[in-house]
Amino acid sequence: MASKKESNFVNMVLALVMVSVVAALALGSVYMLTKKPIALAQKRKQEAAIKAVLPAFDHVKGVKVPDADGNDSLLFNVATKDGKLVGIAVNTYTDKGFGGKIKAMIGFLPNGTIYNTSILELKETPGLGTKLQKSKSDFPNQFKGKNPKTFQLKVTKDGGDVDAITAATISSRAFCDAVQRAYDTFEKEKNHIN
Amino acid sequence: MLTISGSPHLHGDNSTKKIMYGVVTAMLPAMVVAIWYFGLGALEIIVLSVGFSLFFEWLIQKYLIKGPLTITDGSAMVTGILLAFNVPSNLPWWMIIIGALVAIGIGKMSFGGLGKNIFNPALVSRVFLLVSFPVAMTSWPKPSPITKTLVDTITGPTPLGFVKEGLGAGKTLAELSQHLPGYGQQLMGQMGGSLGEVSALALIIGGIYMLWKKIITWEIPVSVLVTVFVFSGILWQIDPLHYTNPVFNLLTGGIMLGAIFMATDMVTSPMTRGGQLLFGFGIGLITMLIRVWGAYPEGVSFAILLMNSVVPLINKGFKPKRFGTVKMAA
Amino acid sequence: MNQVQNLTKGFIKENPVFVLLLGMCPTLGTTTSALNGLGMGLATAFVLVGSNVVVSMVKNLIPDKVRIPSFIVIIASFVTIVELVMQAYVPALYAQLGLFIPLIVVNCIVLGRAEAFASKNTVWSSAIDGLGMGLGFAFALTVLGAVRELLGSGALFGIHFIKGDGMLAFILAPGAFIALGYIIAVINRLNKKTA
Amino acid sequence: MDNVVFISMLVLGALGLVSAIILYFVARKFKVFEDPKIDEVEAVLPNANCGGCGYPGCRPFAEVTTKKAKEDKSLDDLLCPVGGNDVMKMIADIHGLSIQERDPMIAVVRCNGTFAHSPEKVKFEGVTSCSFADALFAGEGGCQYGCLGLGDCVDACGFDAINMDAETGLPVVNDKCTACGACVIACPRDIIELREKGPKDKRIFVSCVNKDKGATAIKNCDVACIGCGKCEKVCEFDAITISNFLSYIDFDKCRLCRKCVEVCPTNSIWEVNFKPRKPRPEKAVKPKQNSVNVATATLITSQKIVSGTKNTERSNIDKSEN
Amino acid sequence: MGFLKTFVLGGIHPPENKLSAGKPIRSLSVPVQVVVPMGQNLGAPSKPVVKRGDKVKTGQLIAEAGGFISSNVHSPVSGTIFKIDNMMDASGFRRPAFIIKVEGDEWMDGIDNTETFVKDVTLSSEEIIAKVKNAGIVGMGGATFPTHVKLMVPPGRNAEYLIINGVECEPYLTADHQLMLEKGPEIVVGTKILMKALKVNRAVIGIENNKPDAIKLMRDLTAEEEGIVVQPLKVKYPQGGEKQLIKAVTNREVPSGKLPIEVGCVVQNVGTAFAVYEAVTKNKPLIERVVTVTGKALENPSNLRVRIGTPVRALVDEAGGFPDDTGKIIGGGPMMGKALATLDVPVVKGTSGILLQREEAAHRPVEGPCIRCSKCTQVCPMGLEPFLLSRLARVGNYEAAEGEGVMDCIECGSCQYTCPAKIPLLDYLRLGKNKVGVLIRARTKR
Amino acid sequence: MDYFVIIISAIFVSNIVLTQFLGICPFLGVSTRISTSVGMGGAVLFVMTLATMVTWIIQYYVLQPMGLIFMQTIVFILVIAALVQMVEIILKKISPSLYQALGIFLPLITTNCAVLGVAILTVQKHFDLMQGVVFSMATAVGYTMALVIFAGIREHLDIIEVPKGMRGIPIALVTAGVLALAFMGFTGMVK
Ligand SMILES: Cc1cc2nc3c(=O)[nH]c(=O)nc-3n(C[C@H](O)[C@H](O)[C@H](O)COP(=O)(O)O)c2cc1C
Ligand SMILES: Cc1cc2nc3c(=O)[nH]c(=O)nc-3n(C[C@H](O)[C@H](O)[C@H](O)COP(=O)(O)O)c2cc1C
Ligand SMILES: Cc1cc2nc3c(=O)[nH]c(=O)nc-3n(C[C@H](O)[C@H](O)[C@H](O)COP(=O)(O)O)c2cc1C
Ligand SMILES: Cc1cc2nc3c(=O)[nH]c(=O)nc-3n(C[C@H](O)[C@H](O)[C@H](O)CO)c2cc1C
Ligand code: SF4
Ligand code: SF4
Ligand code: SF4
Ligand code: SF4
Ligand code: FES
Repeated sequence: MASKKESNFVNMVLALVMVSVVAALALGSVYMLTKKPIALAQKRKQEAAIKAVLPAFDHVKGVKVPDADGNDSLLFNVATKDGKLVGIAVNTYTDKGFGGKIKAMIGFLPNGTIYNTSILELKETPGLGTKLQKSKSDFPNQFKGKNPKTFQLKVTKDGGDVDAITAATISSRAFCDAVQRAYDTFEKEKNHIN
Repeated sequence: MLTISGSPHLHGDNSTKKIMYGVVTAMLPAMVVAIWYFGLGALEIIVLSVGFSLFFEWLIQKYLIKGPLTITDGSAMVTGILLAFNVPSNLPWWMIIIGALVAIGIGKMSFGGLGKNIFNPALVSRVFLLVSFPVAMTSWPKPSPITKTLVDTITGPTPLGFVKEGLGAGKTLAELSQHLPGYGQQLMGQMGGSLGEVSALALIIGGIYMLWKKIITWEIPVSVLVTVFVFSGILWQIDPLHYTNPVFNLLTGGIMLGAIFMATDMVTSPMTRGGQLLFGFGIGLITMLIRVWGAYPEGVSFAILLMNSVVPLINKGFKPKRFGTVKMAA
Repeated sequence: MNQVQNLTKGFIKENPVFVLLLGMCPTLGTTTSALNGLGMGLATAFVLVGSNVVVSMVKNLIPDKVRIPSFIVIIASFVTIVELVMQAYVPALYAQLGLFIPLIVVNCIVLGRAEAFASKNTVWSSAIDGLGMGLGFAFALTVLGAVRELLGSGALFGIHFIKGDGMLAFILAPGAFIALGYIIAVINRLNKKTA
Repeated sequence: MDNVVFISMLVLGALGLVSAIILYFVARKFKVFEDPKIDEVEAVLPNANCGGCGYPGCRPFAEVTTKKAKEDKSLDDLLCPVGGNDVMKMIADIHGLSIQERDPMIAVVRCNGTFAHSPEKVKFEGVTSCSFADALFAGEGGCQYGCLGLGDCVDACGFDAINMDAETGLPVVNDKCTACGACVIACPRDIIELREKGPKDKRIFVSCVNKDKGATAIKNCDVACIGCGKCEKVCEFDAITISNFLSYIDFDKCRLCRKCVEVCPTNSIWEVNFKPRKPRPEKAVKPKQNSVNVATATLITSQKIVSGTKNTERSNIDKSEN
Repeated sequence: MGFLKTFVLGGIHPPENKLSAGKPIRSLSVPVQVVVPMGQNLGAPSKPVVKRGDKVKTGQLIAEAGGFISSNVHSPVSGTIFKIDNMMDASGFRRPAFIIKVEGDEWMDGIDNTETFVKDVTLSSEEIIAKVKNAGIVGMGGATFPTHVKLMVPPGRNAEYLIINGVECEPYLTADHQLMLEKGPEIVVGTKILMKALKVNRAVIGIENNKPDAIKLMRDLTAEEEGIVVQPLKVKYPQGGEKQLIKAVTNREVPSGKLPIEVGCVVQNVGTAFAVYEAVTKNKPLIERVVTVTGKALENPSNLRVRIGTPVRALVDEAGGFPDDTGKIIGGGPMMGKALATLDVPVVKGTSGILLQREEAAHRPVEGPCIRCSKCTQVCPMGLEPFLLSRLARVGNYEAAEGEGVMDCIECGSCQYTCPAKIPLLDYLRLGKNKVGVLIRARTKR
Repeated sequence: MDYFVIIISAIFVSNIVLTQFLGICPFLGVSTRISTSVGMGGAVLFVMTLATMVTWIIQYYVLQPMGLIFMQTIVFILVIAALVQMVEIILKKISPSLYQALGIFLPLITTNCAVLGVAILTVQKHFDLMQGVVFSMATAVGYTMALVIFAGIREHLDIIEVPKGMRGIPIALVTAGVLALAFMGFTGMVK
């Protein structure tokens, strides 16, 4: 076995620097290689989410708009088909979830009717709050085709029209809050778009 | 043949069995109330819980630990009854069996059985069930004396849950309080809740019995209740519209059950008076923190478990006063 | 030690999780389902093999005082590569595992093996060791994930056996500890019997 | 070369440089001198931390050896009994010294007061601790010197080398014994002694520590050494001395001739690991045969006591867990 | 009776069972042979001054103190030294003893063996101590500590109180009680002698409230005595423990690891006071004592005055014979006494009682797991945590046990008595004390 | 986010060990004695705070401007490793007893995911430097608290007879599980 290098100054510096440089070289290269696929994957994910909440479109444009309360901003994904507006997918959120922030995307048709919804991110309790997700329960389906103008975005307990998930009123309420935020902003901003 | 052993050659007549069956006796009033208000469902839960607690204890001792069998010492029975007291009376039967397994298996026998556990087994199980089956564990049947209805039980929230919900939805106490049971009802136990926790009166009777029999001492129950009373009293003074009054806080939820029967479990509470007072204070404080600011409407179980975990530390900090350690003023 | 033993010891006898008790955080944090556990396990295994090989190659060039920083840089490179690749090709899984992917760097087994094995052995046996340990780790995570998934949601690899949910506690933090505790108790017993 | 790759190399390289430099200077400034030999020695020690060497653990022993090697240039009165000569040699090699070889030792239990030989006269109730019982009373069999059978020695052993025989109520030592001496210290009655293992594990010793007069001793235990002196007389090598009515065989002088064994009227002298004697008719009828046999019927298994039959292979009564 | 004092920490109240209460003290006839052990005191054993075959008279010195903390031994009978040999003591160990064949009962000259009451003593402190020393008096309360050593107050310390221990808190035992009733005046004189020896002017006789007749009698007897008061005490075991008694009477706490003299107190048993009276006024050495022989199965529980060296069997015979279902013989009381291996052991200076337990009472109840009820802690008069100490001893963590104060344990057994789980706590504590003692000795040696 | 919320959240609601699963290995390894737990807690507090500060600076002044975010992991860990080694060397000199007590766990702070985890979380949560420091200190306090509570429990378990199979790590894990159950009571206190 070749003898080990001693811990003297030159050796230490040299070794660490060499290791770092080689590592950086490798990393940089992999980064360059995966840069495109990553971007692609992210784009695909975003598009998939939009596709899930809006009817068919061929072009999307992201617009940042101030929130209805004016203290935050939401991302509007304005979708058009053949240059004609098919709907807007609103990236919205709420802080009122059981486990904190819930991020969702709500697709509105130009008249304000909800086309579909999807959850982007949530920290709710598995088995309870996670039923907000389409794959886990029917809860989100009751929003389809409803226009918040007439559809009270509140759980029935609070006098609204939304049937809460059993034992997850808090999450249900929070989701309503997120939709409401999206709708309010949509109502306020829809005329400024395009 | 003569026997040789070290002194003392006399033994008192107190025994573990006596203590445990004393606790069972003390729980009888609350049991009667539970059956009175929640009917045979309550009885079924109690029987299942006790039966399976004993069964699992036997099973584990016999086949896993292979030690002496001690199911007759009464401690598993106490655990079983207290577990039953901590769940709604309409809990599906298989859940209570899981509960008994968790209480005895995880909460007690994993540590070696009676006297060795860190956490209160019944509460480990209750919290486990609450987290595992939140739906079943939070829908409480409305009590109706056994003479009235036996069949259709309507479910509804506990007073605490109702208040928390209401406050969360932006209502004030003035609006909510019309729908709450009166103090008399609260004392007797005519309200929603786990089957053994509803009647403060029955629990207090049990507590007095245990004090009289010297099974428990006053320090823990009193410090828990006083802390809750004072803490909620202060908040109530500040804003009576958003904080419930102290009497309401004492009579609803599991605080009586917890303070009298569960925090006092000698295995999982501190050994000295000072430690016990601190322990009780901690339970009261954490209970109120959770009730007021937490997501759960009720915090007694969590509070007791949390304080259980620091009991070893408390026992290190609070030692009895040793004879001859203080310089005396002649 | 022969190479076969080197490869298989990681499964039960010297299982990094069950016996050596290393890498507990990803073990507990990512095993909400069997699939997650497997994914995490494989990612770690890749890093283990890679770093073991490189460390054993350069072991004699590194002075003692900078041994740990150097090893860590090597490990971190592999982790970052995994990170980037997963982001690019399995973004969903990447999102699931979250913070724990970068944390492979600090997974005690990886550095542990680098220190304890690779820095003293040849490239070839280090590779085998890394593979064995890595697969053992993946195995452990899959087992734990399976147990938790089964108890917690009544499913295995996403296939539901019961309607509704299981005992949610097992999906949550407490269940992770408890399930692992009992699995280790069982493994201890098995090991004792065979020993 | 790509820009990003280049920058990353630059940044990481710089970082590596800075850390290395800082580390170097910190290391130099806060240097603690520790003889690397300590680590080396520790590495060859068994790491049983049993204290048999007389120091609190293996690391302290390593420190002591290193210090002694440096100052005295000798390791003579240091011994790790667990590692034995092999380990001591390795340690000596590390320091470039040589050592005296020492004969390997083993613990022997010098009492044969089994349930059969020293039947119980009173019943003891209380904690199973010899040191507690020793302070309380003389012993169930009435012998105040004999084994209490409560296993302090067993608990003290870190090598699983001593266990209680349920049938005799006496501890037996097996091959795992490293002569660390923990049981010797643990026994409140000084029954256990470290003796030379002997050539091919053969040894002869008096298995009794009773200092009572013969008449008194034999009342409580029928295999007691009664101090009759026959063994002393028969021994040609002056290996046997008798004091306080008790015979003791010096293992340095004993040549394993077995004469004493033959003459002892109470069979309190044991021979271990000897070939079976040639059958001698007169021996067979002598009651002594049976007393060793009965006494050691189970002991044989691990002490390899051979008396009359054959050199039984050690079928260790396993003190396995559970 | 006014305010009853007692100690503060812990304590229990086991059933008293004073079966032999009120039974007058009877003298047991001199046996045909006595066995007189050489070490009858705490401390060093004594050294023989006679040899085999010598003729001795009753009260003759046969062994003298073998060290500072040691005491003289006198022949309790007249006769011939038959043998000096190892003889079995109470715990079955063979220790050196004189075996004396009794021939008549001829007393040494100068000993006044009559019942005449001598009231006045004019000796000085030193003379008294010398007499006490010569008479071989040791504490009769059980610990058998040489009394003359206790009377020699170490320089720099100052005795303020003499406390006479008439507590007799052990269940069953009545020897001290009966002695107070029958020899009250003598005890008072003995107290005065002790006060003189210690140069104190205050003495307190502590008596538990379950002996109202003794309290009344002693009160009457001390009414005129300057400085002596009788203090009735609440019934609580182990009030007779000297630290507890001092606390009860004076509210002073003897610091941990220190002697009573630290707080200016000296405690003597009433039996000791009586022995001192006899030694000083009548030159009578300690050759006999009062022993309670009791037990539920005994026909006739008694208080007997016996010569040292009398076999226990003789006492039991006197009290009605040895019952068949006896499971345990206890030398002393049920809380602190030692179990005897046989009846064939002699009465020694420290034997305060012989208690026979029936077979069913002789065994320990089945031990269960500790339920951490803290009752043991509540009753420990020393403020210890027996459950913890016992666990530490069990797992062998003696250093920690030392830190938790195991050496302070006075072995009163209250904890074990009270434990609902029936854990042999005191066994473990003794084990712990044993091992910690070894540790401490090893430490001081270094 | 105000500091109070950060502190409560980091100590109780999202306790690093019991709910975030970070730093488990030393948590299990070091928590056998209260005294070592406190020592370890102190070491973690020190290293974690320092590391968070340094990595924060690197993140916002080096990596982000230069577009090297992908190198976050490697850079952070290098910095942490160097820091820990420095602490180790210094500690060995100034407090050998503490060094002895922490034994192999001091180098393992490097591989304590909690340290790297907190550094990354600080960036992920978009804390400013001061918040980051408060967050990391509170996290370390939460870590120490868990360690000390746990050490108390384990010292207690040491003197009782835990069944053979459960002795050691299994019972420690089960205890941690129940403790985590109890900590769920804090859920929702801080959103
Ligand atoms: C472990 C646990 C997790 C919970 N998670 C959620 C949740 O994610 N979302 C929710 O709305 N309620 C959750 N809850 C339930 C709430 O505490 C509360 O019981 C419920 O919101 C009250 O509502 P109900 O009127 O819907 O029954 C959870 C309860 C438990 C015990
Ligand atoms: C080593 C030792 C030295 C003692 N020295 C004195 C002393 O100098 N003066 C004294 O009054 N008592 C002394 N004592 C006696 C004790 O204070 C105590 O009275 C005696 O041990 C009997 O007490 P007990 O029956 O409560 O155990 C000594 C005791 C011991 C063990
Ligand atoms: C637990 C305990 C109980 C005792 N009970 C008595 C008692 O009841 N009466 C008594 O005279 N001595 C009792 N003693 C002995 C006293 O502590 C002390 O040794 C004695 O009173 C001193 O007097 P002496 O030297 O004259 O015997 C007891 C000791 C202990 C440790
Ligand atoms: C006053 C008292 C209260 C008790 N409370 C409980 C309890 O809350 N939960 C429980 O499982 N066991 C309880 N027990 C029973 C017993 O102590 C318990 O099973 C042990 O914790 C098991 O080791 C109690 C016992 C007593 C004497
Ligand atoms: S006489 Fe000898 S062999 Fe017999 S019990 Fe006593 S010491 Fe043991
Ligand atoms: S040899 Fe000694 S320690 Fe061993 S059992 Fe016998 S008396 Fe006890
Ligand atoms: S025996 Fe010792 S520990 Fe027990 S109560 Fe008495 S003094 Fe306390
Ligand atoms: S009295 Fe017994 S059961 Fe109670 S704490 Fe003490 S040892 Fe344990
Ligand atoms: S994996 Fe997190 S500390 Fe080991």
